[in-house]
Amino acid sequence: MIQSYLTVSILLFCIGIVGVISRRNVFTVFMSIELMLNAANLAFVTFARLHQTMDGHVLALIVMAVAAAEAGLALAVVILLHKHKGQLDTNVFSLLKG
Amino acid sequence: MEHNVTFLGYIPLLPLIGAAVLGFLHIGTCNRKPLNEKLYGLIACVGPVLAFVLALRVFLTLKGMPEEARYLSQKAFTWFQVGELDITMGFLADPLSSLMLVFVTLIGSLIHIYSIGYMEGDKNIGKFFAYLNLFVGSMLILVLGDNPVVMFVGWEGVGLCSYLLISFYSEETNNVLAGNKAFIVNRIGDLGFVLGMAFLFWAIGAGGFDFFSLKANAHSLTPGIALAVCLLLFVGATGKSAQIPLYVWLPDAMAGPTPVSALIHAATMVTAGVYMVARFSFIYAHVPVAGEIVAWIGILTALLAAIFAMFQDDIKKILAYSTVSQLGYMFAGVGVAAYSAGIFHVFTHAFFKALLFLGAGAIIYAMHHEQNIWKMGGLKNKMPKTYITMLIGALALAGCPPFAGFFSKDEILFSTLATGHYGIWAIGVLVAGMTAFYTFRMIFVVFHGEPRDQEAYDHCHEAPAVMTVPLIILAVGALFAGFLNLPAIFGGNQLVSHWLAPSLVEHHPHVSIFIEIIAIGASVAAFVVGIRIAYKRFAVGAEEPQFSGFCKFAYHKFYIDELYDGVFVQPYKKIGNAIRKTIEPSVTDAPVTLASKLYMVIGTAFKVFQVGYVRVYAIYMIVGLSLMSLLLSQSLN
Amino acid sequence: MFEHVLSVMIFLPIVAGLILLLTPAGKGIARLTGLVISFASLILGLDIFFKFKEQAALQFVENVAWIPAWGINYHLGLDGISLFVLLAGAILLPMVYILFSTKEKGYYANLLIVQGAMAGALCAADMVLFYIFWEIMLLPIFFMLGLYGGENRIKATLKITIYTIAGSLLMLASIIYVGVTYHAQFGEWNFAISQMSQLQLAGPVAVLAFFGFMIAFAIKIPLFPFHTWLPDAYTEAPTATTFVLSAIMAKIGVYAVIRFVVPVFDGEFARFALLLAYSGVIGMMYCGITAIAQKDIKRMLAFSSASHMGIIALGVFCLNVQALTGSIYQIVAHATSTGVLFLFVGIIEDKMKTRQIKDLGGIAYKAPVFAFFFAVAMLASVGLPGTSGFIGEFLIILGAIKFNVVIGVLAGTTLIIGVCYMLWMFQRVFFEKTNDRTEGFTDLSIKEGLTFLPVIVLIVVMGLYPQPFLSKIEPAAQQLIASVTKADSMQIAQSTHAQQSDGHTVEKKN
Amino acid sequence: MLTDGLFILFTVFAVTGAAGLVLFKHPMNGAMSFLVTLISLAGLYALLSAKLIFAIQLMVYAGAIMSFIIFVIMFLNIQEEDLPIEEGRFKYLIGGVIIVAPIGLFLSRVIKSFPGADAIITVEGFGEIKEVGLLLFREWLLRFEIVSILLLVSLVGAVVLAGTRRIAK
Repeated sequence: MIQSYLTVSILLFCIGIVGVISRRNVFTVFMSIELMLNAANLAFVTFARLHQTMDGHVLALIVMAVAAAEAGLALAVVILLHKHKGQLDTNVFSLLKG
Repeated sequence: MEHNVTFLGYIPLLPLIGAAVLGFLHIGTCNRKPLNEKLYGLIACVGPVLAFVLALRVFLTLKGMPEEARYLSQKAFTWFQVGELDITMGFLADPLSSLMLVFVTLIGSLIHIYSIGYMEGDKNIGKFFAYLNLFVGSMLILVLGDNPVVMFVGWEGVGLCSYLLISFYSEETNNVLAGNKAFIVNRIGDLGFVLGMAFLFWAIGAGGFDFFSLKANAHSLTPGIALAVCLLLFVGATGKSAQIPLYVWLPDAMAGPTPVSALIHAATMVTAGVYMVARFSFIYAHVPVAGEIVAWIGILTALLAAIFAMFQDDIKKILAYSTVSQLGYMFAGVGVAAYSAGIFHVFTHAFFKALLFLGAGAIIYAMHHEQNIWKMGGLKNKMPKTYITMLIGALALAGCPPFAGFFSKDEILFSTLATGHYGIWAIGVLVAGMTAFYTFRMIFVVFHGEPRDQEAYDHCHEAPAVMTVPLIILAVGALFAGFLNLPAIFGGNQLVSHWLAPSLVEHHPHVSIFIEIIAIGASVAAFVVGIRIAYKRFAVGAEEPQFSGFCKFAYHKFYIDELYDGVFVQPYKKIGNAIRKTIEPSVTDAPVTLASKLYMVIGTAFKVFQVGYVRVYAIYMIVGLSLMSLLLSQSLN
Repeated sequence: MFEHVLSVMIFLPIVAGLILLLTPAGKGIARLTGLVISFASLILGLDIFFKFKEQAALQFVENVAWIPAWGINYHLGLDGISLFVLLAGAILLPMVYILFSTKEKGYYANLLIVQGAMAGALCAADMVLFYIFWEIMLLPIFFMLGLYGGENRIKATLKITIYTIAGSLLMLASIIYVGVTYHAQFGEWNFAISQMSQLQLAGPVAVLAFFGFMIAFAIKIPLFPFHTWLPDAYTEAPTATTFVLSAIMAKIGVYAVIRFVVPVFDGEFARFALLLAYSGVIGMMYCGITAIAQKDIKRMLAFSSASHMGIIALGVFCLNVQALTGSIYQIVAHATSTGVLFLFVGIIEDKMKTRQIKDLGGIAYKAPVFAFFFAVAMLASVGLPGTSGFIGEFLIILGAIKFNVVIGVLAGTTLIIGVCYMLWMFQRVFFEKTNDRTEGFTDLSIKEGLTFLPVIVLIVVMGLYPQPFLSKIEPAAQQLIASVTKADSMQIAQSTHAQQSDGHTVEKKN
Repeated sequence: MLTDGLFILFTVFAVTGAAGLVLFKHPMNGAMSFLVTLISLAGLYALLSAKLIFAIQLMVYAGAIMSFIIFVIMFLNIQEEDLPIEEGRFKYLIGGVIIVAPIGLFLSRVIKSFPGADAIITVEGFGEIKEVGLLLFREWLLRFEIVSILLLVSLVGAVVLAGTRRIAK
């Protein structure tokens, strides 16, 4: 049972990674990250069940709070970038180029 | 008799104190109100004169001692002592050094007095006298040193003074260059001296490094080391005493004031090399080969310098080359182990050469710093005292009996003949003729004939008494000094040789009186021939000749200065410049430059990965994670 | 007086320097602080000198456990070798504060820190402690060079940084190797230098560690071919920094070779002595020849300094007591003569706003006192008898002849090479005719004259009466040589049947 | 058996929704598809007896955060032509899958070492609000407070970033 839940978690996580690295749409990338966070949450809750402690639940809560904070900031950034460039393509933003 | 005395140290110390006092006075006042010149002259004379008095005391004390125990010594303090090396600041007066002592202080004092007149009106007179006093002090340390290292202090000290005095008129670049040349060439010789000392020390120095201990241990030197020591020390002597190949600095050294040329570059400092070889006679006596080399280099220098002297037209240069030539004689003498003959020639030469230089100085002074003999002429009427004294000096130099130079030079030539060095003797006789020729060429051109520059002639006048009195004293010396060592054939008993005998290791060969007569006859003949040619060519109305062929070659001193410049000086500078311009920036800097280049290359290589897309960075990360996973899966089983 | 005198000498300047840096003190206060503290150090240094006994052992020892788990101690002590380097610094540094009165606060503060760190490096008797002071010593140099240097200061700073850091890391690795080996052989951690001589070091790693130390110190000295940072750094650095670098810090490199490499790696040292000696003597000749072509006085003096350092280092490599004693004596002699020469050049630069030789001339007529002092220092630097330079050079040449005749003869050429560039420079700067620029040269003021006078007097006194100094150096030198020759003879005994052709072992004549 | 059935159901929905998120071109469609995943995950939490998390997942994640995202997407009024041109989207996706596959395989192999049996709940009130709350405010208090500061910071950050123009005026 635990293995099945963890497998689901891995599956979602990997899909999240694929989304992050192969898509160029800012929103899709952002939501893929959220997906990875959720996969992690699922793992936390599963382990909480395995170990019979509720620390995993608390961690999941904290992750959600962080996700909320991240969503707030990230969307602000997206709005800003959209205002500047009028684009949602991650390839437009290459300020880190060496 | 007590050997340890306490007054030896004062002999060099007095002039040194004089130098310090003069130096401080000069530095303190030269850019403000200068002090009275006479005051400087007075202070300057105190040191050498007192030293002369002390030197006489030393001489007399030694004379009162039994012949075999004639020495005085003073160990002032331990100078430095490291391991087996133990150097005492000590002074030694034995017959050899006492003889040097007396004439150095005597001639030094006379030249100080003369300089009061000669340097009149020079605003740097204080500096001049300070240097001159410093020189006398250093020379006395050289003479009195009881071990080679103390001797070396004086040795270098006189070199320094020589440098300072040659470049005395330092506003002229050439004068300073001449001073540099003298110091650097002397330093090359000093390297030989230092190395010689080092070899000597490691061979026999552990038993004490003063001359007494060295003399006692000299027998344990191996021939190879002894030869090396002799030759290295002789390199030092060639530097100081202007022998082949290091003679080039002495003619240039005439850039200094004339009293300096007389004192340092004729009478005292340049003879230090001869003194040193005589001092180390206990080693040279063991290695005849070294003596041969010394003698041959000496006589060849004598020949070369005599050739140059015949074609010079600067009065001081003529005398300078003549000095080199006479020094060559002295080395020929000490080379054939006739140390007392060499030292005796040092002694007489000091008188007549100082006399000639001072006479030349008086002429230059009278002619307003004109040194070209072809601008002079007929001066004997205007400057009779100078003429007479210089004539005495010239006769002594040329080897006219019974003047001083005749006896000493003859003694050397006789020794070469007696020891079987016929080649050296033949060259020596030839050089004697040439000496007579160039000396009287100078005398005739300067004093006889018609004035060549009427205006200068009219303004010319006899030098003041302060200059002529030393000339007269020296002339007396040049006349009679020779009798001190009158050989047996003339009824004398060789006072000087006997006096010096305890200090030297020499053997007087017994030869027939016939050989002695040959030697004397040849010398006299050479003198007569030389003076006759000079009289014919230059006595009346000679004009400045134009040289060609060999004469031109000799007039340009065989281009040896140019050769040295081209072979040593210029390449040295070129190497330095090459290093500065190419090797430093491109070769030795290479490690640093390469290190920075390497970082740049690596950086540029990694720059390719910095595309700037966050997604690509994520891909890098994931690829890395993926590879790690692959790796870890291997180990999971 | 009191037993922690060395700690006071180390930390008084460091703490004062740090306080100056951290507080908004003005220039004047900074200079005054520096002056007072450097004078205090001088008095302490003289006190130490007079109380110092003529023995080989460490004196004024302080030993407190610092990191016991690793056997690292706060261990200080002085012997005849370090005493003189310490003393040279204590005597020379107050001059800087007197002469240069208008510099920034950081200039004085950094100078104080470097003074304390140098004292620390000299007194440290524990390798790790030494390493720490060694590194601290470099920091203020970087700042002073980078902040207050000349036009190309950044390049020079970068160069010195790359070089010294590379050297330091090699040394750290070697220190760790030595510590680990000690642990392996004796079962406890210890970094005290006095214990290290018991180590039996052999094999390729020991050789590597030996070269780790040697390269670190060769960079600092600097030995040919590690000298390339020197001309740039010496030329670009402000006068006081050049002064500190040339007069004291370079000497700490030689001192470190004597203190660390010789006792610990006695076998390796004896094996490679000939190679190192060649490096020293070639460096001497190379830098001497390069010096003659320089157009900038300071750069010329930089090469001259490198040239002399080559001969000083040679003295250490010759493995006999004359050369080693001469080397240590020459350290002090060279510190006074070259240090003062750099200060003189600083004065010329301040007054004339140029260091180019061709722009100068005839200074001797305008400033006789200055010219006289300069001449004395210059003559000491070329080793004229009667000045301090002669004793050291003579002893080194004497020792070098014993060590190896070729080396000895080559070392002797320093007599010639030195005068060539010095006299030529002296001629062009002090003699010849004055020009518009030097026409306005003013002589030393009374204050400056009095500042230099003690050092000039010291130069002459050290030349005429060196025995009080030598007798303090000699016991330590004897002890070191005894330890090396013992190792050497052991090595020879081992290699009698194995290999006779090990040409690096010392050629002995006695 | 009911739980197994529900598990399979939720899993299928969750994975399909996630795949939809990655595959849909328009972010709006992706967001809707992601919403499905979130709700399915809530179901999975419920199956794991995490009652509080179940509730919060539904309310905060699926409710608040997702509606916020959708609101922003709609606010920007994204047209078809505003979207980035992703010609080789599927090629990239396949490449991504290939890169990620080793990670997944590795993790799944790790999982195999965990006990496969159903973990029976022995703790009283496992996953209840009260128990989780007690844990949160006793042992995790400090970290909880730090998270609150984080939220505050992000709030300020968002205002500063997105509201620049208005403040400038």
